[in-house]
Amino acid sequence: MKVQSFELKPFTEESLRILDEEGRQVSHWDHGLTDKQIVELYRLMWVTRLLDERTLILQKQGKIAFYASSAGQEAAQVGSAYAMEPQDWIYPSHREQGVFITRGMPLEEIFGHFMSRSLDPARGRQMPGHLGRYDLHLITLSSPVSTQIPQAVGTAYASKYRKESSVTMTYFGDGGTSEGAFHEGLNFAAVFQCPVVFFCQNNQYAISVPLNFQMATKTIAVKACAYGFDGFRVDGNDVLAVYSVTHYAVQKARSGQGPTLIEAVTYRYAPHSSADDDKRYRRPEEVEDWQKKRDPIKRLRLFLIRESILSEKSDSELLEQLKEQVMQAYEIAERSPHPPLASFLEDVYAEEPWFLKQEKQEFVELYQEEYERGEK
Amino acid sequence: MKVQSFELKPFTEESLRILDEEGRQVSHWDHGLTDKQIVELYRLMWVTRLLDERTLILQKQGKIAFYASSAGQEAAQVGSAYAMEPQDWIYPSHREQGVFITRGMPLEEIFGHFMSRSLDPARGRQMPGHLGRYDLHLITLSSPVSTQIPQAVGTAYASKYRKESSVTMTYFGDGGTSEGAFHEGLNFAAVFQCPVVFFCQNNQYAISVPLNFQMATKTIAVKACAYGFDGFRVDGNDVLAVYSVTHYAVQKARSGQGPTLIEAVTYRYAPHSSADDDKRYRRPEEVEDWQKKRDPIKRLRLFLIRESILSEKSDSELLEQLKEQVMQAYEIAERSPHPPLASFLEDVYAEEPWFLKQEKQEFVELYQEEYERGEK
Amino acid sequence: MPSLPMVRAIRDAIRTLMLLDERVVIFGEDVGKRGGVFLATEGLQQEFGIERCFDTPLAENGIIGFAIGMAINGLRPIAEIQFTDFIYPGFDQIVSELAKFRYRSGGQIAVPVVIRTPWGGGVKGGLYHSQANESYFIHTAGLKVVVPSTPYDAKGLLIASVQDPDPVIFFEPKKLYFAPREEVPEGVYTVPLGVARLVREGKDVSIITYGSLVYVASEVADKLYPEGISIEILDLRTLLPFDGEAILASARKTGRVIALVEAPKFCSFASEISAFLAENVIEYLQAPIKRVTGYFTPYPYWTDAYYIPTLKRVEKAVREILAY
Amino acid sequence: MPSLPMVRAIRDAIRTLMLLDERVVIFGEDVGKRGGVFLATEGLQQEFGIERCFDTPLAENGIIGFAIGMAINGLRPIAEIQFTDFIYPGFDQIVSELAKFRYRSGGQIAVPVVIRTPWGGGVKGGLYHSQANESYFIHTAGLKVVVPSTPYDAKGLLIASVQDPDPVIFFEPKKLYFAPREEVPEGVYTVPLGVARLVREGKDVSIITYGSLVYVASEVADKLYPEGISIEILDLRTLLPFDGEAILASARKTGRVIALVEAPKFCSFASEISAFLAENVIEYLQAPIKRVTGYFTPYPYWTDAYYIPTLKRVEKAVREILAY
Ligand SMILES: Cc1ncc(C[n+]2csc(CCOP(=O)(O)OP(=O)(O)O)c2C)c(N)n1
Ligand SMILES: Cc1ncc(C[n+]2csc(CCOP(=O)(O)OP(=O)(O)O)c2C)c(N)n1
Ligand SMILES: [Mg+2]
Ligand SMILES: [Mg+2]
Repeated sequence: MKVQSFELKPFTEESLRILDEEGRQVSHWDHGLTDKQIVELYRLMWVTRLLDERTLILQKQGKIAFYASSAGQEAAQVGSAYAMEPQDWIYPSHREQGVFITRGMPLEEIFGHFMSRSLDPARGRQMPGHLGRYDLHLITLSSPVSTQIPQAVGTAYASKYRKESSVTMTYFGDGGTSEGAFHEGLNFAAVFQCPVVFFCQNNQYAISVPLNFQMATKTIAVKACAYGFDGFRVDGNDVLAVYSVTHYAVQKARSGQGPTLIEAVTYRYAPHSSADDDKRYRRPEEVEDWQKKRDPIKRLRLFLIRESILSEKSDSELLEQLKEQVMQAYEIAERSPHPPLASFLEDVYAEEPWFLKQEKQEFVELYQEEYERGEK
Repeated sequence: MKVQSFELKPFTEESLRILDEEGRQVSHWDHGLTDKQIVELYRLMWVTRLLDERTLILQKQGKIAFYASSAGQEAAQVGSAYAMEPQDWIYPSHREQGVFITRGMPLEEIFGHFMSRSLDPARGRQMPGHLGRYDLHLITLSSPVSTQIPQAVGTAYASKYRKESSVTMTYFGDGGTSEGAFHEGLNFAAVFQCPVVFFCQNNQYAISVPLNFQMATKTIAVKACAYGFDGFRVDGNDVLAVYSVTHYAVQKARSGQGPTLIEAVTYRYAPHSSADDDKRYRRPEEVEDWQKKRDPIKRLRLFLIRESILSEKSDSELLEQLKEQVMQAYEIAERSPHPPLASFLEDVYAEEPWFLKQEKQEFVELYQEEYERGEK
Repeated sequence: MPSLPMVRAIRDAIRTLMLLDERVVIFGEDVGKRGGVFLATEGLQQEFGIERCFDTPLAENGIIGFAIGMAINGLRPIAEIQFTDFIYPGFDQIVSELAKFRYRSGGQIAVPVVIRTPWGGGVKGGLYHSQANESYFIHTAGLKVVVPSTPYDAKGLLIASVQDPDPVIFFEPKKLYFAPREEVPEGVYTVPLGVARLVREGKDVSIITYGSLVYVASEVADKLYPEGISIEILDLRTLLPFDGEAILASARKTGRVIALVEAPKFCSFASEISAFLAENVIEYLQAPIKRVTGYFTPYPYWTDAYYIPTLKRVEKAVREILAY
Repeated sequence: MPSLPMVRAIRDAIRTLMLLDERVVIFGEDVGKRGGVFLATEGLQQEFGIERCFDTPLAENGIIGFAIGMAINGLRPIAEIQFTDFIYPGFDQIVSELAKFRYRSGGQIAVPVVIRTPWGGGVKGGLYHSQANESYFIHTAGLKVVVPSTPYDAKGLLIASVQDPDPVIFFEPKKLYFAPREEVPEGVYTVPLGVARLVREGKDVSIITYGSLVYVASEVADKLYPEGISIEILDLRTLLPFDGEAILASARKTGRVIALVEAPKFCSFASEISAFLAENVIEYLQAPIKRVTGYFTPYPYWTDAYYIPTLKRVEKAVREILAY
């Protein structure tokens, strides 16, 4: 796909799409993906879905204490993350399993994180879902919504400052657009013309709050107007469209043409998190409707089969293989130890100051037994 | 002026105007003002200017420690404030002398405030310029930029909640639009359809920072796009245009049709405040240009004389009279005492808690002498 | 009298206030249809209408600023912040505005806003669903700060807070939301702000605390009682203005004090209690004033159970100051 | 060696750092062309270019978040907040992000950001240009907090802060910006973080303080010296991590301590000093630990001169604890 030849209209109310719900190609943009790459997108979406399904089971079994599901949003996550190069920086939000998987974070680390094992790069410090791998340019997220947005802009500025070509992408939800940090971040990006892409997964709800109680605009993309750059609305369940629009925005940023806002219209199937009860605010039929009629994986599958890129048989083989892979990763994580107990007293500073040394010493003395258990 | 018959176009790059720089009427909107009212606008602008001139002198004499001048912005301030009813609520920003004067705050109180006299309704607590009179629905401002914006929306919500017809107006500068609070406030107003008007005086600078380092949009008005309501750009040095647009927005809010953003394009003549040195960031010629060619008072004066609404003679009589009035107000303030010294230990809570009683007692014991002096 | 857990007592307080006074409104993220993530406002939107109980956009500066503006225009807003860990985007509105309006206006403008927010650890919430950040607010002149530890107190203190003319930050120890239960009278009653509750009389050691640690202190007292160690426990309930007299009286009596809080130590309210005693009754003190606090780290997820003071740590502190 | 006031020493530190290290950039409101409202960055945009010294939009959350993102991507950003009173819109970025990145990433991600900001009272700045709000940051694990009191220290501490691997909140006592002057070496040198400065040895009373109150303490010491009252003064310089050993040593020596700060009392750093002593060296104390602090009000405008501790108040405190 060449940036120049690609004609996208910003600020439309309709979502850009390549595939319709039945996986039929309805527009002819040159996304530039090979069949192999499209199958790879399909695989990544399935891995994300299967990880999600396994995690929800583990959560119900009490093996994972908390989980925010990404089911339904795979196309938005995988399609966008796939449009980046390894050197590009990613600031994810709180349900971006598909982004971590696409960028190459090993599944056993993800499970290790969910279960606070030593495999967790963050040493069990955070609630499940708060992943990060600095060496993969995946910035460890926090819970507060939208704080990552101005940070992503600063990271993009630093790349530009050093005249590197890397681009920064930051993820957030529809809810995240209401925070002041969203506004400040987008405005900074515009003023400093930073190579950054703002990727909003509009899944219709901020926990229980539907869009019309969050904002009075018809789209989220239109908000880019307030900063002087383009906003695009894309069907977030069409992985080819998501990839194409994101790739365009990434290349635009890379070539020095500044920031873009992307709104990917999608839906989450599960409650907000394992602590939520979505029946209190949405009808099960609404959820079913999205699951049955607009599922992103099903849609790509229909396309792949119709276009004979994938056979029914190799599809089911693939699925079996992926299930096995996910299960194995889980088992590796399960068998691995927790971090040392007293390690929660580390990493506050680069070097432990006197008071943390004291606190750690007191802790170790008092909890020596547990500590030793933890060491094993 | 009837709201319905008034046709305004939102989101234009050009500023709406009625009078050009020479005071010639260039558009024929029915602003509905009588000649007497137009003269009243003229008078209020002059009072604001004269108060400002006097205060700058006092500041240089060391009688006032700090001052943020409103010179150059009188049309924006007076024209907008004049479009409100007494029951309407006003959340001013930090250089709104014209707003306070238009709403009817006595000049001696304003001077009393500048000099921390007992005439100051805020008892000398704040730096000059941080005025307020709750009974006049003028909400005492603070220094932090844009905090008043979501507050104004809450006040508007309360009016709507009680089914009262009052409208709330909040003032801020171009700089204030960069804060997250601006975004959050405007979005709340849109979601709850509050009767509120957002009045931005775009005077081209946030202290030293020019517009193009603050934002990448061509106008400020366009930012209303991001919230789903209209934004108007008006020549802020044309008091008739400012009045008209504001009156439209106020009536629109009053009739339940929600919020509006107004950008009044204007200029401040003086440095940001008495602590600033504007030669570090703008050319004196730029300032002169605005002063000579686009002064809001001169413009209305030319109009009044040309239209024979005011004679040269009554104009100079008016001016003399206003000078006298300003001087008298200053003298009243000058002669009035400071608040009691220890009163700075009051009004933290409705009732003094034990620790403030203790602190006050200790203070009084230690500073009895001064205290008694202060009491006089 | 119904037996309720704290979160239901809080809901009952809000409902009672709304029945009583049209000026009372409640709002925040997920407060409306969902009834709040902990169900503290369950059913209130249905009962009182969407104008009085509603969802807001996800924006804490907006929520608190909005509440301030309402209070200035005659309402009695209760703003819910979903977790106190998410109060910081609204910190400016609290510190610069809410706390200072009365003062800066020379007493003209009162801002009777109540900010309710789930607070404290012990629920495996990690860094951002566990904080005990009361110190930031206690350091802020113009605010009142409340932390109940029982359902009865929660209702009575919340009613008192909403009826108070000053802004109140009302911290709800979420660890206590669903247990224990307690009989809570129906209708209106208040527990006055600024008055501590003597949980247990004792003569050897005073433990001064609040929130869920009241129960840890009680466990320690129970455990050590058979050894003849008599522990006095003071539940402060209001942290600003705190009940200075009650603190001093207890310290004078026992001469040995532990200030017990969930927060990290430096500049915590444990430091305040200690400094207050060292300034006023040092002559009565027979041992160092011990602070037992959270560690000076962010709040960890996996080791949640070890972060806030445990029975073991408090017991050790008691023994140390007794052995002093 | 040039004799400089503090604000020029700070400018010199920034310039020295920028000459030394391409990764150092500085930005904030009015920092570029204007050179900062106090001229701490005067001429730096001309010298180093607009990419390294620049104005930002008026948005503190944005400024601090932006700085964090830069540090994560290898720069050494210095963010100026125009007055510490305006830091609150960015408080979330500081407390939730800056302070917690290293911890929450398991040590993967360092965020060496320095936030410089004019701090403290005594310049008739009223509620919002006078605050001494260090306590909010000292209570926040993961941050370092610095307050210099001399031009020499300001430069050395600022260089140490920018070279430190952890985030530092660097408070600049604006009352001291233009006087006194002091000889400040050219080029690079550091004053280590975490080490107090013994301003004056004494044996009767210790005054533990920082910022502009170091000078008030010195005046009191001078005034009482002829009466044979010997006052020791400790300038903490770094408040987090503070120099615990130095504080304890002084208290052990004199047995009489005054903790002197500009901030309102409750949960202030004066409370921390006092509690730290009451916990560790109570057996050495011969008198109550006095806190002399700002009043528990917002900072008033007209009575500016009375708000932060005066010579008179400190003198009174010294006499009281000596008479104890
Ligand atoms: C500052 C802040 N306020 C509140 C919360 C609690 N919270 C967590 S996720 C969430 C909703 C987020 O909605 P959205 O941005 O649409 O993302 P989604 O969960 O739908 O993916 C809320 C309110 C938070 N994490 N941070
Ligand atoms: C939150 C905050 N940050 C910084 C400041 C310092 N400050 C005072 S006024 C000002 C510029 C405001 O510019 P603008 O909004 O355009 O209003 P103007 O002064 O031009 O009328 C700044 C940066 C402040 N008052 N509040
Ligand atoms: Mg959402
Ligand atoms: Mg301006």
